[in-house]
Amino acid sequence: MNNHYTVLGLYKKMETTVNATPQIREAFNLKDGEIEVLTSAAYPDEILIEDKTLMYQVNKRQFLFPFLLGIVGLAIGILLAGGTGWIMNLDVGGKPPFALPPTGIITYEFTLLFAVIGSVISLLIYGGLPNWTERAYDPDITDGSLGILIKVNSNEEQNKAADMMANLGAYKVKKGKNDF
Amino acid sequence: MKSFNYKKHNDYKWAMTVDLDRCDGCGACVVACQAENNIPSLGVEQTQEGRNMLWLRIERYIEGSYPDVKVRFLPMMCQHCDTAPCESVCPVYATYQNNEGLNVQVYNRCVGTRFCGNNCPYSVRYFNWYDPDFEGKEKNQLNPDVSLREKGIMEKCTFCMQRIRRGKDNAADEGREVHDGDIKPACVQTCPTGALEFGNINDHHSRVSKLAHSGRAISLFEEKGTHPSVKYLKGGTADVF
Amino acid sequence: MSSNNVKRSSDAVTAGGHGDISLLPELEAFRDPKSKAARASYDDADIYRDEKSFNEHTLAPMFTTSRAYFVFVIALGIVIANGFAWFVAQTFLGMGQTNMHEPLFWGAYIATFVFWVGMSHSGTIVSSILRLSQANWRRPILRAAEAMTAFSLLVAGMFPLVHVGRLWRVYYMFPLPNQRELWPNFKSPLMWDMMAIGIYLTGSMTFLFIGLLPDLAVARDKAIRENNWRRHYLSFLSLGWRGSHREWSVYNKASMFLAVAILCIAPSVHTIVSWDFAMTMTPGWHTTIFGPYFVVGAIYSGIAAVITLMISLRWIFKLDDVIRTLHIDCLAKLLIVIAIIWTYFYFCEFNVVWYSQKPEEWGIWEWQAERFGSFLWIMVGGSVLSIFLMSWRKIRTNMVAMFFITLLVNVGMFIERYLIVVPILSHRDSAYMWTDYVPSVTELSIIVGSFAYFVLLYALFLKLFPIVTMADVKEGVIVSGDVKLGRHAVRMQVKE
Amino acid sequence: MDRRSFLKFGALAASSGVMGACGQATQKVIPFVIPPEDGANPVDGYHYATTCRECEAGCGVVVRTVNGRAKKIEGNSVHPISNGRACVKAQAAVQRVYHSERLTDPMVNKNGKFEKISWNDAIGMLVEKLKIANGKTFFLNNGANDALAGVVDSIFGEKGGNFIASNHDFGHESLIAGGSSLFDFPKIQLADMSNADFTILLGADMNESGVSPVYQAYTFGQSRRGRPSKRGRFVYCGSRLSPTAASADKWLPVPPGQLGLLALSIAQVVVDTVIQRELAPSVGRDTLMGWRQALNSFTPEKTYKKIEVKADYIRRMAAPFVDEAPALMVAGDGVVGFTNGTSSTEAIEFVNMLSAEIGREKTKLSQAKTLQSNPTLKAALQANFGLAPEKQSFRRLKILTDGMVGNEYKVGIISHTNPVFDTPKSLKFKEALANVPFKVSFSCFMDETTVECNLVLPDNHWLESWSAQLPNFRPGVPILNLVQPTVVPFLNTKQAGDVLLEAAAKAGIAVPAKNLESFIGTVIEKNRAYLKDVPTALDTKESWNHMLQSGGWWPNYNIGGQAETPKPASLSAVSKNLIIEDPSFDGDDSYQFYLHPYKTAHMGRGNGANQAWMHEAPDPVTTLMWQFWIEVNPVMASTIGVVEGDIVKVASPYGSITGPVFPFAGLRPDVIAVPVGYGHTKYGELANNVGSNAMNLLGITIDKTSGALAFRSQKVSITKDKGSVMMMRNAHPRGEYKGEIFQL
Repeated sequence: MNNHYTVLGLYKKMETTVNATPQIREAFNLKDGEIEVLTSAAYPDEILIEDKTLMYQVNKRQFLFPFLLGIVGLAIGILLAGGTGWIMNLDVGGKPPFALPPTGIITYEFTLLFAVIGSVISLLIYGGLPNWTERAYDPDITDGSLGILIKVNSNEEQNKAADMMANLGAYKVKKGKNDF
Repeated sequence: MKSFNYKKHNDYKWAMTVDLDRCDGCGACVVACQAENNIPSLGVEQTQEGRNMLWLRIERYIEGSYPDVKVRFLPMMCQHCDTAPCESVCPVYATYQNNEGLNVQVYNRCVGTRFCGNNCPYSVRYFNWYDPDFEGKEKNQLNPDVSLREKGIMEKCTFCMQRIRRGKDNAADEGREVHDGDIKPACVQTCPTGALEFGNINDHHSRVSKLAHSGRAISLFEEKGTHPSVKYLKGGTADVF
Repeated sequence: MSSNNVKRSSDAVTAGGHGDISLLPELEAFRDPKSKAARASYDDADIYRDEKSFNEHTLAPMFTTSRAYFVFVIALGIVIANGFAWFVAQTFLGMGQTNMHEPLFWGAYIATFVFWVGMSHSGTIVSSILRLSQANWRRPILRAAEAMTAFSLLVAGMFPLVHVGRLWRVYYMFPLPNQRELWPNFKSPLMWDMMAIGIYLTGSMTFLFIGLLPDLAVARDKAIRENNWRRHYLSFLSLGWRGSHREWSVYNKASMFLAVAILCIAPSVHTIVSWDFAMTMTPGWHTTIFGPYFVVGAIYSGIAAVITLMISLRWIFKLDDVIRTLHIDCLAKLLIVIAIIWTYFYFCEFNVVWYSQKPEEWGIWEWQAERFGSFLWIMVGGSVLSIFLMSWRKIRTNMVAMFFITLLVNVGMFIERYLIVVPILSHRDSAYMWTDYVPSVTELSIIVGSFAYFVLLYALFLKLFPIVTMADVKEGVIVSGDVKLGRHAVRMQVKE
Repeated sequence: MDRRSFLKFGALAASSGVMGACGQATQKVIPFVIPPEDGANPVDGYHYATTCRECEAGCGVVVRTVNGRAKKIEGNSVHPISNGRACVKAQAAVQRVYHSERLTDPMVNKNGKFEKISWNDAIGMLVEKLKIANGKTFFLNNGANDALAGVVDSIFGEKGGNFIASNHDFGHESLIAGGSSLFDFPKIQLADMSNADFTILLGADMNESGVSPVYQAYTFGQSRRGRPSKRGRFVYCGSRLSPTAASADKWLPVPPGQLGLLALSIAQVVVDTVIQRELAPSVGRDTLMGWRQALNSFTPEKTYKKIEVKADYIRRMAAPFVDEAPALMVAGDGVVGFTNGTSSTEAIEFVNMLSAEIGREKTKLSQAKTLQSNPTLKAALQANFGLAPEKQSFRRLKILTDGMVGNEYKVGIISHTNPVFDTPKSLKFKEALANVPFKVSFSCFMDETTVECNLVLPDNHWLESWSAQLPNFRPGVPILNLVQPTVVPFLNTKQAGDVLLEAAAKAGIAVPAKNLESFIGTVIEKNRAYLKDVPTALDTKESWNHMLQSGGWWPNYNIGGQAETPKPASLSAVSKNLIIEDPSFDGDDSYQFYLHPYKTAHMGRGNGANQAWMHEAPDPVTTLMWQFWIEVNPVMASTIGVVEGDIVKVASPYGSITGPVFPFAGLRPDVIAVPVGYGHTKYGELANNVGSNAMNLLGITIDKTSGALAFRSQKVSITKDKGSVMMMRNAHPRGEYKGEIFQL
């Protein structure tokens, strides 16, 4: 695996950041996924950075997991409530072995359970979480700073990028290696 | 009767009739039941709490006031409903309908949610609030045919299932069907006035079948649609005066 | 090395952004005093300081612990230990330690169970509805409400275990593949109930956790900076959250979806709890209204509990500037609506029975009125009174009044649950078996213990996790701004 | 793990979870809840026929024993008395065998402390005392006519100052005396209601505390619904609505002691109608006219003041005796509990006899099936097993007590009876007993009387004993009940009869046999010729076994046969004595209420008080459990100012009792009903200190004709006392009025 170098520039104003990102992106020809904006709060999509991959692929695929697992839950619900009742044909209160209402209830619950699990899984997978390794980061971000994090391939590019970020208003620039 | 006819046809369907006109409330059946089924005595403290463990109890109702007062007795035991409300609510299949029309309680499976007791309109299900207390010599009396129930599980009248099994075994040994009157639960066996009858209601010649199809037969809480196996024979209204 | 760009942007009048004059009142309070004096010339440092001090302030309840807190926790621990001791005794001696008896098989335990399940409906429902409807005032209170959901469900889930006769056989109810030749009966409402509560607990725990994620990162950073012991679990639980735009985007989508899912689960849960009763043929329980009635009742008691809790938090942790009267006011308005619906349902239930006068059903009301008359009045009167009182803004914004009103509502709702379980079971079809019931010391101790348990869980949560939804507050700051409309600058919010 | 493999794994886990659990469900899961049909049943054990000795009704029972332990008692279906049924006492008898408080060893009383001794020492002591006593011995039993009584009779007899008495149910003497004026055999009249269309129960609480509850309940059931298309109707007259009264169609609250008058009033109407319609020619017109003359003063209008039953009602009650006979009148405790008990019983038997005469004419008899009577055999058996009726009256118990006070006895033998507890305190039996230097008690349990004795000899329970018993059955019909040990005694106990025979032999007294078993065998062998149904081909041993198998011997059924015919001489005798004096009551005007002590089916006279089942089974009428109560009419209760559970004090000149009040609508306002058998002090854990003993209130009022204790002749006062208790009811106080929910 190739080594890569990271630069994290911290900004204090949204405008500065928004101004800086396209310039940096252009300068180093960064693809989606090679530049991140770190913030302490959720900004509406596409406000800070244009990320087509995220918009048109990830956010769409994200719902695949809840959907698929929902179907799995549906099947499990039917099997559990209906199927086992059918196999275990004990007469209880004159209820039929495959009783629709109870099966419906259990199926509903299981579908939702699996959908919930699916959405968490998709959050983890597409959000790249969990990742407990040492990564380029600065605690200032949670205190309100905005960070622009980029991934470049060489040391020279890294230095260049750091200078550029400082020029574009970063009050702090951090350099790192293999910690995107 | 049933909306789903998935049950196979059975030779036996056990039923009981209670002749309210004959019952004099003497309580012999109550004690016979306790003796046969290893039902523990709860003692004073538990009775004070309002508990009791009478699989068969004689309900007593008062009508009117002095001097035109009437006291009625109503022996109440598990009605062994065809569509028993208690069965479907059990989360662990601890109670179910067997193929002879009995509402069976499986002690081993019971976890003690007591839901069945809440759904029994006849309130004939009983709970073991404590472990049964059979001390020392009293153990000698315990019926080996009937298991003891530990604390935390529900129990109720079984129609003396052990006697039904023995009756069927004996009949099978002799290579015949069970005759009417072969099998008598302890209460039916002992009833001095003959108010209780037991038998196979599928056999149209059995006494219980005839009584159950007589004009006097009623089911308790018929409107609830539980289809009990116990039929009550209405008391006559006497025109003495 | 500030560039032209920076200058240019500060001149621009745009909606949103940290850098603009318009800050939500949430953050206004945390301005540096110096900069407050020189309001006209904000610079970057000021904004930085604002959010930092906001973080400091809202994390203060978590990171600073007074002696009183320990005393309080120990006191709670004693109450819980007392309840637990009675519970152990009950398990070993038998359910006879309670005062339940035939045919009153369910008693105060189940009433409390329903109460706690009801409480759990506040948090997630309120939070998902508000999240989905993007109500701006929701932001600071979500966490407190969601945590309440999770903990009251944990407490509620304890009660079936306390209630069953054979605790050591309770795994018979789980659909686990086994060699014991056992399988649960899914036709039983209890199974539905168990499934629903289990799933709701999973769901609301997930919801709580996902909601926590960004704030965990904030707390983590603070803990690491201060070398606080909390950094260990916080770094683990925050899953390496960096706040990248991709994380935020995926996170927002996922939490929206979760909000929808939870909103689907929550009403079904309390409906199913109501079906534990309504599926039986016991008169008084066997009614179709029970499903919605329980759900509304749950939300009713839940919102009231949220308000009680908010006011307590405000007082105890001096969070007046985060949880403001605005929030209590808004919640109270919601509470009025729910209270009216609940009262309406209650009236429906009563009126139907009263008019038909079916003896087995009307008998229960008479029985209730005779034996639990004062309870009935506290319940109904409390509800009507609270609607009446809360119609005044003065009362809605009076924290003391609201504290007691919402407490009264929840006392009433506890009574309601008790009256659903006890009078009906003590007045069964078979009149011979009518009975009376008063909870025993065991039952009361365990129930009191459960309240202490809830408070303890909450108290521990406060010290381990951020209680204010900081990320949401910050988001609110971002997406809103003043727009000049004629002579006034009006605060607007961007909605997606 | 990538996404695809995760999904795969998830699906696999889920499906295997479902399938693994219930793949072979029908084979595996269901067997767990449905026991296999061919599974082994536990052993059935052995079934022995014997006779229940819990009371003296003599019901044949079958005992199921498994591994040498008695498990269950059931009615013997071939026995003419039990007809395969059993009462609550019989059902609970097993609990007495395996009672944790049963006496295990012989004990000697050393200054109030009981010390265990060996049987040898115990019998030695008894022998020594019997030698010293030399004829100054008394024997007291519970009124049983059994082999033990026979043995005692033949050992001690009435020679040299020996005295035999019995402490049996109060009032039976009057039933015997009343019946004996009509029949040859002085035995309690037992009504067979099987075929009766109309029955008037006069204070007859036959189904719970009658002479033979099982038999009478059986005939009650037969009358009610045992016959196709006919329903027997019942009217109960008496002060209290007992369970029997509750199962009757109508309850008429008649003042205490006036039931005989009611019978005569009905008789007057019946005789009048008979003469008008010229029925019953077999009696003879002269006799009829004589009766009419004698009954002239008992027209319904004249008796109304005393019996408080409308003339109209009397006429309607009389009508079935003429029109629809068989009709029947049954006397019970409510009749014999008063000083006019004997004459009232006579009046009742007179009406029955009259009804039988009319019925005979219409070929309708009150008895459906009868046993063939054999007076000779009956007399022979009576001579050997049992005491002469004259030895069994309360008057005799009084004489015994007086004798004890007069130091007439050196040795007292008390067998299975507890007079210290269940006779009126004013008899002062306990104090009298202290004058006897040496007392022996044969008992299974420690009780108030046994505690007073010097030597306690634990008896076998009847399930472990040999005996033969003559039941209280219809006059002239011999029934010999055999009691055989169904289980081997598991405690260090010995049978009372054997011990007495051994001791008497050692003391040099002539004994009829070596032990009880051989005594019974000898008597049966002597009367072998009469025992027609035992095949003659059988030898002694075989016939003995034959009888043991069926539980005894009784004559064949004679289906549809004749009822016992009263002697014509008796009829005229009755006609001359148709006078019923007013009952006299004990207690002056300050005592305003009539005390109505009654036996419940469960407690009996107090024997049941140490049995958990007896306490646990709710009392039929009050549904109270584990508790004593005092019944008061609700109107009276509110007058006194008490509600259910309040403690009241009931006082008589002889003593007072306290207990919680139970307002009961089925009670006359001037009557206070108290169950007997409560208030034990030394009868074990369950019995002690439960309630108060109604016997504390009773004075000694005796029916002069029969010598019976008029146990309902006491007047008492009632006052509110301090405090109240929780009533352990089975029925809810409000729910019990909601019986209409069942739409019966």
